[in-house]
Amino acid sequence: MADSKTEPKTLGESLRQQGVSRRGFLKFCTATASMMALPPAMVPAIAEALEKARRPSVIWLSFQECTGCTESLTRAHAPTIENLIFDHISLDYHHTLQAAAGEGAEAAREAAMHENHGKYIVVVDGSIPLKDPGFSTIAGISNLDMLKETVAGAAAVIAVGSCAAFGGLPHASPNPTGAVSVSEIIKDKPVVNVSGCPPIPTVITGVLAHFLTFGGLPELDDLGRPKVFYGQSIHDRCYRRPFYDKGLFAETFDDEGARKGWCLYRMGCKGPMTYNACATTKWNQGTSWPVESGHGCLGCSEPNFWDGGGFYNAISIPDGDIARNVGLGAVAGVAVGAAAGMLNRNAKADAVARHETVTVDDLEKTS
Amino acid sequence: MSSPIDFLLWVKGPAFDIALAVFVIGIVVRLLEIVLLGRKQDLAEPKGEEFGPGLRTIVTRTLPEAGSFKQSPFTVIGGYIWHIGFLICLLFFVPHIELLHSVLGIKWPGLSNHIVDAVAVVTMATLVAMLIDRITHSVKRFLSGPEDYLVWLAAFLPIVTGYLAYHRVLVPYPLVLGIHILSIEFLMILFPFTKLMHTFTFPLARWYNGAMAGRRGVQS
Amino acid sequence: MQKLQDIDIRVEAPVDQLAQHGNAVPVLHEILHALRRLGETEESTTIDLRSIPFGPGDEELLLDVLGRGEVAVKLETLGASEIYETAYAGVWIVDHRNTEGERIALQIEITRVPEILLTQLADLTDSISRLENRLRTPDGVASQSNPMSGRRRDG
Amino acid sequence: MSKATLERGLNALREEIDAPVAAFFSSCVNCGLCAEACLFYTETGDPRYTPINKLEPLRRIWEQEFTLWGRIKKALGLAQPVTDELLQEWEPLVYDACSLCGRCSMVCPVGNDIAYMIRKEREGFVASGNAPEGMKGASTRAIKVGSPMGVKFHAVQAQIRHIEADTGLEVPVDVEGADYLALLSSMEIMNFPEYIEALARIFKQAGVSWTLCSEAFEATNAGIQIGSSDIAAELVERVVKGAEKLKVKYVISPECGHAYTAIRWEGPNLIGRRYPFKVVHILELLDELRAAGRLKTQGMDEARLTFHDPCQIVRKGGVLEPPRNLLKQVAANFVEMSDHREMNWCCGGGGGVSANERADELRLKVFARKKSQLDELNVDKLVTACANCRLMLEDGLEEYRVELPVVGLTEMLAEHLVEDSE
Repeated sequence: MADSKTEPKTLGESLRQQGVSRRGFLKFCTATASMMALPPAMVPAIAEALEKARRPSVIWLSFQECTGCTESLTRAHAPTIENLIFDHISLDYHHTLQAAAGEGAEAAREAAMHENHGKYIVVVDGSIPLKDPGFSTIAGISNLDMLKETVAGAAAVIAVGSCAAFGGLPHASPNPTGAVSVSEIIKDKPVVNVSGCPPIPTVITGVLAHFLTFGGLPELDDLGRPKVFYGQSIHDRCYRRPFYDKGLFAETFDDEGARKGWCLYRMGCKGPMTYNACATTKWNQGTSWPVESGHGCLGCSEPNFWDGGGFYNAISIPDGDIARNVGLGAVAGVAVGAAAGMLNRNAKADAVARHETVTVDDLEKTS
Repeated sequence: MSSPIDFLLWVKGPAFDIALAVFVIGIVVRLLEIVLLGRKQDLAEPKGEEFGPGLRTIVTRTLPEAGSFKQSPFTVIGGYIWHIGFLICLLFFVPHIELLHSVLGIKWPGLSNHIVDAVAVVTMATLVAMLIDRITHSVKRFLSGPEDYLVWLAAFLPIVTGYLAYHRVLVPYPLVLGIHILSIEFLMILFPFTKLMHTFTFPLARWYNGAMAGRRGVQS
Repeated sequence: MQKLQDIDIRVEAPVDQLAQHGNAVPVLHEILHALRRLGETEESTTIDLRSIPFGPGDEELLLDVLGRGEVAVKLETLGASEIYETAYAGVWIVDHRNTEGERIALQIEITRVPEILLTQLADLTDSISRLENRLRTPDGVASQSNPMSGRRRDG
Repeated sequence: MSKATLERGLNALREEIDAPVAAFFSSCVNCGLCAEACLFYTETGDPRYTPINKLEPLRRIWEQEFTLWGRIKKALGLAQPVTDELLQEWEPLVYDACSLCGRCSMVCPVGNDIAYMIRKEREGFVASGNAPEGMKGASTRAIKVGSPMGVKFHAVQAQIRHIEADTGLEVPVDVEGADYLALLSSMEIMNFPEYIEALARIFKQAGVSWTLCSEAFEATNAGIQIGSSDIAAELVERVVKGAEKLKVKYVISPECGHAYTAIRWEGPNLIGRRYPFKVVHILELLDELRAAGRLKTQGMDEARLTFHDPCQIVRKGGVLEPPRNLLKQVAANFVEMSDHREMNWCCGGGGGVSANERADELRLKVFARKKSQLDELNVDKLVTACANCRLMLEDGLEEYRVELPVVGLTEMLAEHLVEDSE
């Protein structure tokens, strides 16, 4: 953990102190721009901003989560450019990563909140149970209380992962813990949702980099996600899209279409309704991503993806058991139809019974 | 939370179940209402068969009578184009095949999306032309009531929204896909209560027509 | 049981057949337009390949088509970067890696010389002051140590 | 004495709803194609004459009382009721502007038999007192006098005497055990007695055992036209009784369209039982005789001529080929009209229109259709097989100042008959 007691330096100073040349700094800025999905022409502006950027204090809160988001971010190995960003934030509290435990850890959190009041960033992973505060507590403090207390003095909140952003798996039907997302609780602070299960690591760091670079939050979509990463759907950026347009689909995992790398729509790919950067950023240092490895997108960065129908059902298929419902409907229809039919037959029989023979003497109307 | 995804899930979930229930129950009720009314036994000595000519009329009425075609080529051709176009979009767009496969357990080859896309454009244009014709043609305008225009809308919306969804024109996609499915649910719910029912009753009507004529020795 | 690295990884089709996703071609067209602009107005263009949705083989095809030209430069700062001119003069590949050798940016620059190769003003100022310092110290010139090694950062 | 009331009319409409009616109304999409098949529309351009529109009162009863959804709408006050005003407004559409020709039923893309429903709808109009005066009069005369034109049997006898005197042939009357009972239409008796003579000559040559019946000579049925099954049944019953009394094997429907529909198709259903005899149309019988070589003719009519298909006999009766077969035997230059057989155009006077003076003007206007059909052909003679059509054709041609002789087919055959031995 960085020492928050010393006067925070700017990023430029810090790098120079470590012997990084200006050329190295430019390389860093180029990589940062690329990571933030900003055009290369922005590099000079980024360089200027990062030069003066100061280390913000970050408090990371983990609630009902699986630590997958932290895993995604830190991964297993050594320094990357993302870690360089991390070196230049002051991660003052993260109960998975920090050395301190128990009261010491909580004291660090309170100290960071106190010293950086109004300026620190709160990163949250995991959803918050509302049904019973006892479902998830840290140091005896319920998730809800800790969130409210910690966010009160924050500049902004970054909800990392689909649990924090939208409720995620804990929120999946029947949602036994009454799990909710951060944005359902925090209404008076800017909340950025970095969804995904887990989110792409560079997207997490990209948002932090943006805060670091521009001192504010990036432009968000309707779901509170940064548009630069979530502005386009998987489908729109998918290299297999031409196969979709041509009507060439894989139908099983081992058919010709699968081998030829055709579109996975029919195998339940949720790419058309999923907004994320996987198709361009890819995973594991650009090695591959789900569709490239032959499996459809699960739609993990969208709300309620867990309840959005089977992973292997095409998007066009409604969720209910259609065949069964049609059967039930037909039975009900036969019952109601038979009743209606009887009603009609009675009406007609009644009319026939009331028939008065028409003779030529009653062709004129009653006057 | 009410995000486009929630809307889509609602449309694909409870809303679809409701629409499907109304659709299935409604159609079965309507068909039973018709069939159970029955018809009197015909005591006149028949000159021909009922069954065969009835079946034949079901088929032959698919082709227009020569005079009608000459008098109203637009109604006939327009009717063909949009019905066939609608069916192509419904039955040969791969996502639809996937849906039907999940219900029927059978599937068939789909068409390239570019072809379906072109068909959808032609279908929409034809429907618009047919609406204009309905508004301007003296007989059609005279006959048409609110229901006719409602039914037109119900047939038009799924194609337009499907077109928008395919082209991902309204963002976000879950919203436009949800609207597309909703428009189909609208169509399904209207079905039993409107003349959309002709989809299911026309074989009955044609059969009765053909059978009654067939009995008199005429192929209608 | 087999070890992971024992699993035979087969490429089922040669590169030119793999690249059936067609995303390299538009980039090549973009490069052509950028080259024309460079020739006419001296305007440089940078294409960030991270934002291009490449399928398997696309990137390989693109780099294969561009080939390698006369100049190749190795940059050693915050990890090794390779910068080389392709067989098409004026088209440069800038391949940034971190200290682990993982790619952190891959860009195509259509320019005379990529900006990052030019000596930066700050580094120039730094050079002047360091050389001045060294010359001011009597035994500085004779010292074995390379001052650059002190500037390297590992970690 | 009872009177026609709206309630009786509505009740009559309810009685008429059956599965075909429900299927037809469920299927209509207001495409308007039936309009183009109806000469009342094509010759006037008045959209009110669109066939399906003529069924609005019946459609409302079906929707409001025979569909679940319609019942709900009605309960919620969302339905437009069938009122006496509505029936009054629709009466001219149903009686003056529909000849029950059934051409619309042939073109409807969803297969609606519109004529079938108009026939049913008229039941409600009669029972509610909304029938045209001319047809009320014809019905009353048919029931009370025995013929819609007020013809009594002594008029027939007078014609018989005339024929017997002219030709020396016998016209059998009330011969028990004869094979065939020939019926006549009033129009033949009054306007075209040649038909009776033709029958006598042909049957004599062919050796057909036949008779007329003094108590059941009238084939027309005003009840069918006005649309009252009760009245129609009474008229059919007369024929059936006469035929049963004389123990004939066959009843011959004459050259009259609706008479064939009445006695052949509706009759058994009207009286609720099957006949102990068969009904044949005169053209069917003649064609049978021709096929058996019993109808010997000589010479060919060289005139360029065409045949007007009477709707009820051809399209609605299934007598399609006999007139052609018979014509080929005596006509050298027979040409078909542009729309013929089951797609023929009506003369404009069927379905009781001819008995409805109020409709005369409209009927003559829509005759333009037949005239244009004839204009295309440039014929010298027009043959038909329905006395009513014949009268309407003559009337129409006169109105349009066209000189064209109209003859009955039976009569034409008789002219070419080989007289065996005088």
